[in-house]
Amino acid sequence: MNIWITILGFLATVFLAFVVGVFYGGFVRKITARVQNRVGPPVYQNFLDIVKLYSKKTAINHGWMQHLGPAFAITASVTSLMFIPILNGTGWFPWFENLNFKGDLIFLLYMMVFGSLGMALGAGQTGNPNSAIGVSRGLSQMVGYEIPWVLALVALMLQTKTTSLTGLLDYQVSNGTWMMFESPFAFVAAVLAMLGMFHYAPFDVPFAPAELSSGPASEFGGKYLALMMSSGSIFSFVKLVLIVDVFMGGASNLIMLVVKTFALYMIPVLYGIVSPRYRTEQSIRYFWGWPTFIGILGVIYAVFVR
Amino acid sequence: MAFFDIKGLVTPFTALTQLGKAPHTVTFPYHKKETAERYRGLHYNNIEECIGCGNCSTICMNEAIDMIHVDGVEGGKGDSGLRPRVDNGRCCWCALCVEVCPTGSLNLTKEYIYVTPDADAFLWTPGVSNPEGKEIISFNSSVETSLGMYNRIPMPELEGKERVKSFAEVMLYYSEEEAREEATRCISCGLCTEVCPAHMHIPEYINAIAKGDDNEAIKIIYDNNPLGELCGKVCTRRCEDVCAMQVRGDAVAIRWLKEYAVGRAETADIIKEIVNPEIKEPNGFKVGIVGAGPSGLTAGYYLALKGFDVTIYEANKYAGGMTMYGIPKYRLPMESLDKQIDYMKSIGVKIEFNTKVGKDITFDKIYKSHDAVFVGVGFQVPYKMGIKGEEAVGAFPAVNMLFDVNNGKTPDIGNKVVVIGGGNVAIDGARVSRRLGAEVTIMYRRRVVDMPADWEEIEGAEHEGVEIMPQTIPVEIITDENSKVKAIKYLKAEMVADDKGGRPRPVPIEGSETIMEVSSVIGAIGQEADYSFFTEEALKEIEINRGRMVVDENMMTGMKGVFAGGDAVNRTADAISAIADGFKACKSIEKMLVK
Amino acid sequence: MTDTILDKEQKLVQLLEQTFKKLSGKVVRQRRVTVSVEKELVPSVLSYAKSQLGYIHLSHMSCVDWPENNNFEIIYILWSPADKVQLFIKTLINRENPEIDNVDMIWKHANTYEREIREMYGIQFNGLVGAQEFILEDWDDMPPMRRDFDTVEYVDDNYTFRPGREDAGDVREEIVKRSGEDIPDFAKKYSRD
Amino acid sequence: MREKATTLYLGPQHPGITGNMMIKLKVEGDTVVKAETHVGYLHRGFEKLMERRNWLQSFTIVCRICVPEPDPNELNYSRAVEEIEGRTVPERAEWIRTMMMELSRLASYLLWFGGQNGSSGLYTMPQWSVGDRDYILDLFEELTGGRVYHMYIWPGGVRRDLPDGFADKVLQTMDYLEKRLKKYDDLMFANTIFQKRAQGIGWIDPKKAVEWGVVGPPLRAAGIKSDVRIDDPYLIYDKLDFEVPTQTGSDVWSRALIRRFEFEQSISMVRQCIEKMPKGEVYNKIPNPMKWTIPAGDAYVKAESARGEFGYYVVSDGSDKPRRVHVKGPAYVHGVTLLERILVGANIADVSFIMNSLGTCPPEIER
Amino acid sequence: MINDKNSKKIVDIIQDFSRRHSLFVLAYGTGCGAIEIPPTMTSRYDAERFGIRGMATPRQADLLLITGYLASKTLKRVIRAYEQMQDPKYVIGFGSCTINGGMYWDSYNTIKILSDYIPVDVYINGCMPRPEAVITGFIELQNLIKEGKANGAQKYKENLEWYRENQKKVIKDWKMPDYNW
Repeated sequence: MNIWITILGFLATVFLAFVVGVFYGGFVRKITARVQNRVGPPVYQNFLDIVKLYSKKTAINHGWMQHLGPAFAITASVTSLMFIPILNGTGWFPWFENLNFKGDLIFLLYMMVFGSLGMALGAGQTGNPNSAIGVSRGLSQMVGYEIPWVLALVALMLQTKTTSLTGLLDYQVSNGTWMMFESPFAFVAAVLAMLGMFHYAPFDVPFAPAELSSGPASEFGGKYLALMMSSGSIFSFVKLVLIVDVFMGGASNLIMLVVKTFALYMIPVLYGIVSPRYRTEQSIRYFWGWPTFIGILGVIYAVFVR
Repeated sequence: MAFFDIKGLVTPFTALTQLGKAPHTVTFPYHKKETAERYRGLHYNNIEECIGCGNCSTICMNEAIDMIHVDGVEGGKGDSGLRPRVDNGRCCWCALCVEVCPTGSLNLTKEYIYVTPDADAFLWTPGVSNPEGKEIISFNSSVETSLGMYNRIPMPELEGKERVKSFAEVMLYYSEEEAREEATRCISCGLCTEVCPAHMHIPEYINAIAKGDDNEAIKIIYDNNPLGELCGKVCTRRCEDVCAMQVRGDAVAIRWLKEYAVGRAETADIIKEIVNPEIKEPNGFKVGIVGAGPSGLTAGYYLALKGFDVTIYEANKYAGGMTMYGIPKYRLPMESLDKQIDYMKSIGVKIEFNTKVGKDITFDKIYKSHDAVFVGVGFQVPYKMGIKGEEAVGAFPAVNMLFDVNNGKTPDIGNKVVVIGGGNVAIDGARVSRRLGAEVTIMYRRRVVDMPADWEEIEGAEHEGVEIMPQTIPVEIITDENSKVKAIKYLKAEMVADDKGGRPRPVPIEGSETIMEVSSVIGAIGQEADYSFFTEEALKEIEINRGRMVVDENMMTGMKGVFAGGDAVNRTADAISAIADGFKACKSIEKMLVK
Repeated sequence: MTDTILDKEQKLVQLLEQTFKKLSGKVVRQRRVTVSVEKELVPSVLSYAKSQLGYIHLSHMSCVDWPENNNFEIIYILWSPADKVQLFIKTLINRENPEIDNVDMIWKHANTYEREIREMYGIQFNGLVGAQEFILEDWDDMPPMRRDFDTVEYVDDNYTFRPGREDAGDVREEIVKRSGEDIPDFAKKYSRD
Repeated sequence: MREKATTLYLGPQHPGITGNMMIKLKVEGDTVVKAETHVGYLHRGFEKLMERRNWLQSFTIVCRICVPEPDPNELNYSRAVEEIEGRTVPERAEWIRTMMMELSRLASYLLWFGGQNGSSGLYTMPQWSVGDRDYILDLFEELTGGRVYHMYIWPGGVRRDLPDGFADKVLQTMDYLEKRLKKYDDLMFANTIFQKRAQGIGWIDPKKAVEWGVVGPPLRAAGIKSDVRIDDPYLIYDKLDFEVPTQTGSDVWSRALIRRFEFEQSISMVRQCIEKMPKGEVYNKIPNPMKWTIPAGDAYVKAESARGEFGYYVVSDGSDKPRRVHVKGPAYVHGVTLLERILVGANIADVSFIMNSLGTCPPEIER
Repeated sequence: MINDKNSKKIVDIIQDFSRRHSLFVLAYGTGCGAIEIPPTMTSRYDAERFGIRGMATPRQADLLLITGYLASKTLKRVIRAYEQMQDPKYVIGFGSCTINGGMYWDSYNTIKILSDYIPVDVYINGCMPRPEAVITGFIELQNLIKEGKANGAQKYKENLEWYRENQKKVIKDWKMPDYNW
C-alpha cells in the first residue's frame, strides 16, 4: 500500500473526526438551548468559535510547558484516532485498519490518559491556582471513571479473548452480534464511565465555572483554546467511535457511524442538561459505586457465565 | 436519603419534554416586543408647548438637563427661549423631569435604543433630535399625576353680603401657613420677573417666604419696590399671567404673597429695622419731584437712599397720588399707605403737602432750585363721556367720586347707579356705589371677557351684587326738570370682527334703544393728565404726544434734567409701571449727576 | 394613644433608667423607644438589653455626623422578638477624638458595621479587629462620610467630565440678561440653583 | 499530612461570585481554612450622595442600592420619610405596594433559583427561571415604566395607578409561574444530585444564628420563625393570609426549600392583593419637591425582602435634604461575618453554592 | 494558491465573519447593568443566537462589558482583566455612567468617563440598557468589526502612556504587573 495514500487517508480521517466532532458540539448546544426554552446558536457556531480563536493573537507566555499542554492534548486525540477503526470491514477506507495491532486496546487506554496528563502539565505551568485545582480534580475524577471503564474493557477482553480492536470488531461482525447484548453489564459500566469521560454535568468537575473559572483552561486563550477545542472535538469523536466499535459492532458506512455515535452521544448530553454538578469526591464515589460494581459484575459474567 | 432514589434520578429528565416546545425567546431584532404603555424611554419635548422654565433642569439630580438655545425658538413673555437638552450620559430615566414639568410638554417615549461608538453623540435635545417622538409618547404627566401644585391656596375673603356693609378690606389675606404653602407652589423659574415692569425679584422673595424667612423677603421686595404693600394689594400683576403654573393650573398668587410678606412689618419702624437700608452720605445734589404718586415716591425713596436731598411736591393732603385717592379703601386701606410713606419719610424723603405746582409754587422755581426734577403727575382729569346730558346733576366721573369718598365725603348717588366703563376704575366705582347703598349696573361696550379690569375685581363685584351689562352703549342721559339725572338711554351692541385683524368692535344694533331709570351715572372711561403747571418754555422742550410725555430710555424728557414717569409717560397705566419708572429715573438721575 | 397601649414601652424605659443612672429614655411612639447613654455605658447597656430584656437582635447600627454640635452620634437599634419593640440606643462622642468601645463580642455582625463606620467616619473602635481597609482602597483623603468632606470638590479634583455642555444657559440668568434685572447679592441665596 | 495552603481569589472577576466582590480563600487541598470577604468594588457612596440630594431626588437613587431587588429600597425609603413627616398613604397605594413587594420577591427568588443552580452547574435552571423572571419584569414595566429600576414607590404612595387590564395580566403570570414551579420541582428540588449537593452544606448553628445577625430565609431555615411581615407588620400584611415556612436543617437545602415554599406563598399573596385591592387614590401628593422639607427626626423602618430584613435608618435635620440615610441590607450581615465563618471547613466546590444560598448581594454591603 | 491574493481575501472574509459571529463575553459584572446580562443571555432574549456567550476568564474572552459605573477599586481590576485579554478585543460601555458619569457624577468613588481609562468601541444608551438595547449594541459591534472600525485595542496600544497616566491618576497605589503584549 502506498504510504502517501495512507497519510492522505489519515488526514481525511482527522478532518472527518474534526468536522463531525465540531458539528456534534453545535448540535449539543442547539439541543441544550431547546430544552432551555430558547433558540440557541446555529449548529455551525462551534466552527466559528474555533476559527475565531485560531485567528486571535496570542501573547501569553507561562513557560514552554504551557505551549506543550494543548499540543499534547491534540497529539493524544489524533494518535488515538489513528488506532481506532472508523469503519469496519472492507468499507471505503480499508487502510484505516493498518495502524491497528494486537493489544492496541490497552495502548489506547494509555493514549487517552496521555492527553489529560499533557494538559495537566501545561495547566500546572501557568501558575493559576484554578488551573492547578482543576487539574488535580480532573485527574482524581479520571481515577474514578477509569476503574469501571477498564473493568468493562477487561470483561470484553476476557470474553472475546482478544486485546485488539479489530479483533473485537471481527468478533462482533463474524458472530453477527453486538457486544452490548453479549456483555450487558460491561456495556452499562462503560456507558456510566463514559458519562465521566465527556465531562458533561454532573461530571464537569474539572472545568466547573462557578468554582474554578474554567479550570485547567483558565490561562489558555486564543490559539491554545482553539487547539484545545479542536482536540476536544476530535477526542469526543474518538471516544464515541471507540465505544461504538467496542460495544455496538462498529459501523459499516458513515451514516451508520453518525447514527450510532450520535445516539450514544446523547446519553451524556441529555443527562448533563438535567443535572447539577457533583463535588469531586461525590463524583469519585459515584464511579466507585454502582459503575464499578456493574463492571465487576461484567467481569464475573464474562469469566463465569460465558 | 434513600439508598437509591429512583424518582430523584428520573424526574429531572421530564425537563427534556421542553425539547419539543416552542422557545420563549423574543427573537430581537427580527421580532420586537412592544414596550409598555408607560415605558420610560428617550425624552420627547414639545418645543412649542415648552416655556423654558427649566424646572426639569432643576429637579434633575444628575445635572443631565441643560437649558440651551434652540434654532427657531425666540422666547418672549412667559418663555425664556431656552429648551432642555438631555445628556444621556447622565440621565437615569427616573422621569422626575416629566413629573415636575409645569406644562406637560416634556415626556418620555417608547423609543429607547440608541447605540453608537461616538461617546459625544449622547447629547439629546428632546423634540429637536426626535421630532417624530410625539406619536410614541409613553410616560407623561397629567395635572392629577404630576408633582406640580396646580391649585392655588384659596384666598379667604369677606362674604359678598358682608362686604357691602362697610369699607372694610375684602381680602383677608393669607395666614402664615397658607402663605408658606402657596409659596412652595412656586417653581422659581423667574419667567415672571421679565414681565414685571419693575423686575421685582419674585422667585427670590417667594423662596424666602417658603423657607420662613419673611424678613429676608421684605428686604428683597424693598430692593426695587418701596411700595410693596401697595403692590401687594392692588398690583395688576402681569407676572401671574406668565406664571409657569398658570399653563395647566392656577398661577402662583404672587401679589398676595408679596402682601403677606410686607404685611409682616406692621409699622414703619419695623420696616426700617427689617430692611435696614444703607443710606449713603449726602452728596449735595438736590432733586425735586412733582407729585407724590407711586413713581414720585419710588424715585424719591431710592434717591434718598443714595444720598440725594429729595423734596416731593404734592398738591393734596396725603401722599400716594391716584393710589391714595383713586383706589377705594376696601382694597387699599389708609393705614397701609401711611405706613409706607412714614417709612420713606424716616429715611429722609421730604414731602411738601398741599403744594400744587403751578399754583403754590411755579415749575420754574422748582427747576431752578434743584439739580434734577422728576415729574410724576399721573392722569387725574377724567375723560368726558361725550354723550348728551353729561353735564346733568348726578352724572359725574368715577375718579371724582372715589376722590370724594376717600376724602371722607359721601356723594349723593341715589339708589340706582349706572357705571359706564369696564376698567378697574369702573369696577371700583361700582363697588363703592354698592357700599353707599345703591343698586349698581355696569355698562360696558364689549363682552365681559374683554373687560380690562382684573377678573378678581369683576368677580368681586358680581359677588357683591353688581349687575354687569356687557355690549351696551349709552347714548343719552335723560334729565328731569332740575337737570338731574333721571334715566339713561342705551343701545345693545353686537361684536363684529375687525377687518384689520384687531379685536372685535362693538357695533350698535339698530332699534335696540332702551331706557333705564337711574339716579346717577358714573363715567369711568379713562383719564388724562393736566400739564398746565409747565411753563411755556418747558412745554417747548417737552414733547407731549397723545397726552403723554415723551421720554428717552433714561426717562428724561426733552428738557435737560427733567425726568418723567408714571401714567403720564407710559401706556400701561398701573402702579407697578409707575414704580418701575421711578426706579429707573432714579438710576438715570444718579448717572447724570454723580457719575 | 392611651397610656395602656404604651405600657410596655414605658416599663422598658423605667427599667433601663433604674438600672443605669446616667441614662435618659423616652417613648417615641408605639413599639419604639429611644434612650441616650454615655458612651462608656454602651457595652453594658447593650449586653444588659440583650441578656436580660430579650433584645437579642441587633437590627442596625449607624452613625450620624453633627459637626454643628461637634460630635458624632452612634445609634444601636435593637429588636426584641418577644416584645416587638425597637430600642434605639444613642450615644454622642466627641468629634475631635472619636473613639468608643467595640461591641462585636455581643453581636458578631457589629464587627461589619464598626469596620464601615471606622472607615467612613474615622471613628476608632477600641479592640476592633479586621483589616483597616474595608470598602475603600488607598483612600488618602478625609473619611468620606464626614459632613465636611465635599464630594463634588473631590470629584472636580480627581475626575473630568465630557466636554460639550458648556453652552448650557440658566433660565434665571437668561431672564435677568434680557430684562436688565439686577438681583442683589443677599437675594441670590434664594435663587434657584 | 498537612497540605500546603494555597491562596485562592474568588473574584472579583469570577463566574462563581454574585455580583462584584471578592473572597480571599486559604485552601488546603479542597478545604477552605480561612475566608475573607473583600467588598468595595461597587461602592458609589450613596449615603454621601443622598446628603446632597433633596428628599425626592434621593428617591430615584435608592433603588440602585440593590439591583436584583430594588423595591424594598424604594419602599423603605418612602416609609421612613413618611414616618418622620407623618404623611399618610392612601389604602390602595398600600395594597399596590404590597403587590409590588411580593412580585419583587418572586422575581428575586427566580433570579436566585438561577444563581443557585448556576453555581451548582444545572444550567437549564437559570435559563428557565431567569427567562421566567422576565415575565414578572414585563409586569413591572407595564406598571411602572421600567424593567429593573422601577422608581415607583415614592413618599406618599405610588406614582401611578394600575393600568387597564393589569390585574388580568398579573393573574395570568401567576398561573404560569405556578405551572412552571412544578417543572422547577422536577428539575431541581426532586433532583437527587442537587439534594446531595445541598444537604448538610453551609450549616449555620441555629443557637448562634441570631447573635450572628442572620435574618430572612437563612434564619427561618434554622428553625426560627422570624419574618418582619409577621413580627412588625407593615403595609397590609396583617390583612393577608399567608404562612411563614420554617425548616430545621439550617443548610443550603433547607434554605432552598424555604424559598421554594415562600414562592408559593407569594403567588397566593399577589392573587389576594389583586382580589382584595380597594379602589381609590394612590398618591398623597407631596408639595413642590424642590421646597419639600421634612421635620427633624429619625426613623428605622424595615421590610422583609427576599433575602431578609432590609432596614433603612433615615435622619432628618429639618431641611430639604436627608441628614443621613443608612441602609442595612440583609447581605450586609450575611456577606461578611457570617459568610467568612461558615465558609471555613467548606469544600471549595461549595463556596459559591453557599454564598448564593445566603443571597449575598455586594452592592448593598458597600452601597 | 495560498499566497494568491484572492484566496487571502477569502481567508480574511472567513476570519472576519467568525470574529463577528463569535464573541466571547467576559463574565464580569462590574456594575448594576450586570443585572440585565442574565436576561440577555438566558432564554428570553438568548444572545447565544448571535454566537455570544460568557467566558470565565479574560484569556478566553473577546469582549469586555463595562456594565455601568466603575468604582475606582474595580477600575484597577478591569484594567487588569482588559490587559489580559487577547487581541482582537472589544469593550462595550453600558449606560449613562460610562459616558459621562451618569447618576454617580458626583460620587467620589466612581470614574466618570470610561474612555479615559480603557478604549470603548460601542456605547449603549440607557440606565440600564434593556436586553434589546444590549443586543443592538452587540449588533452594532458586529457591524463595526465588519467595517474594521472596532480598533479600540489598537488605540490602547498606541496611546498606552496617555491611558496609563489617566489610570494612575485614579488608582493611587499602582501595583500592576506589566502584561506581555
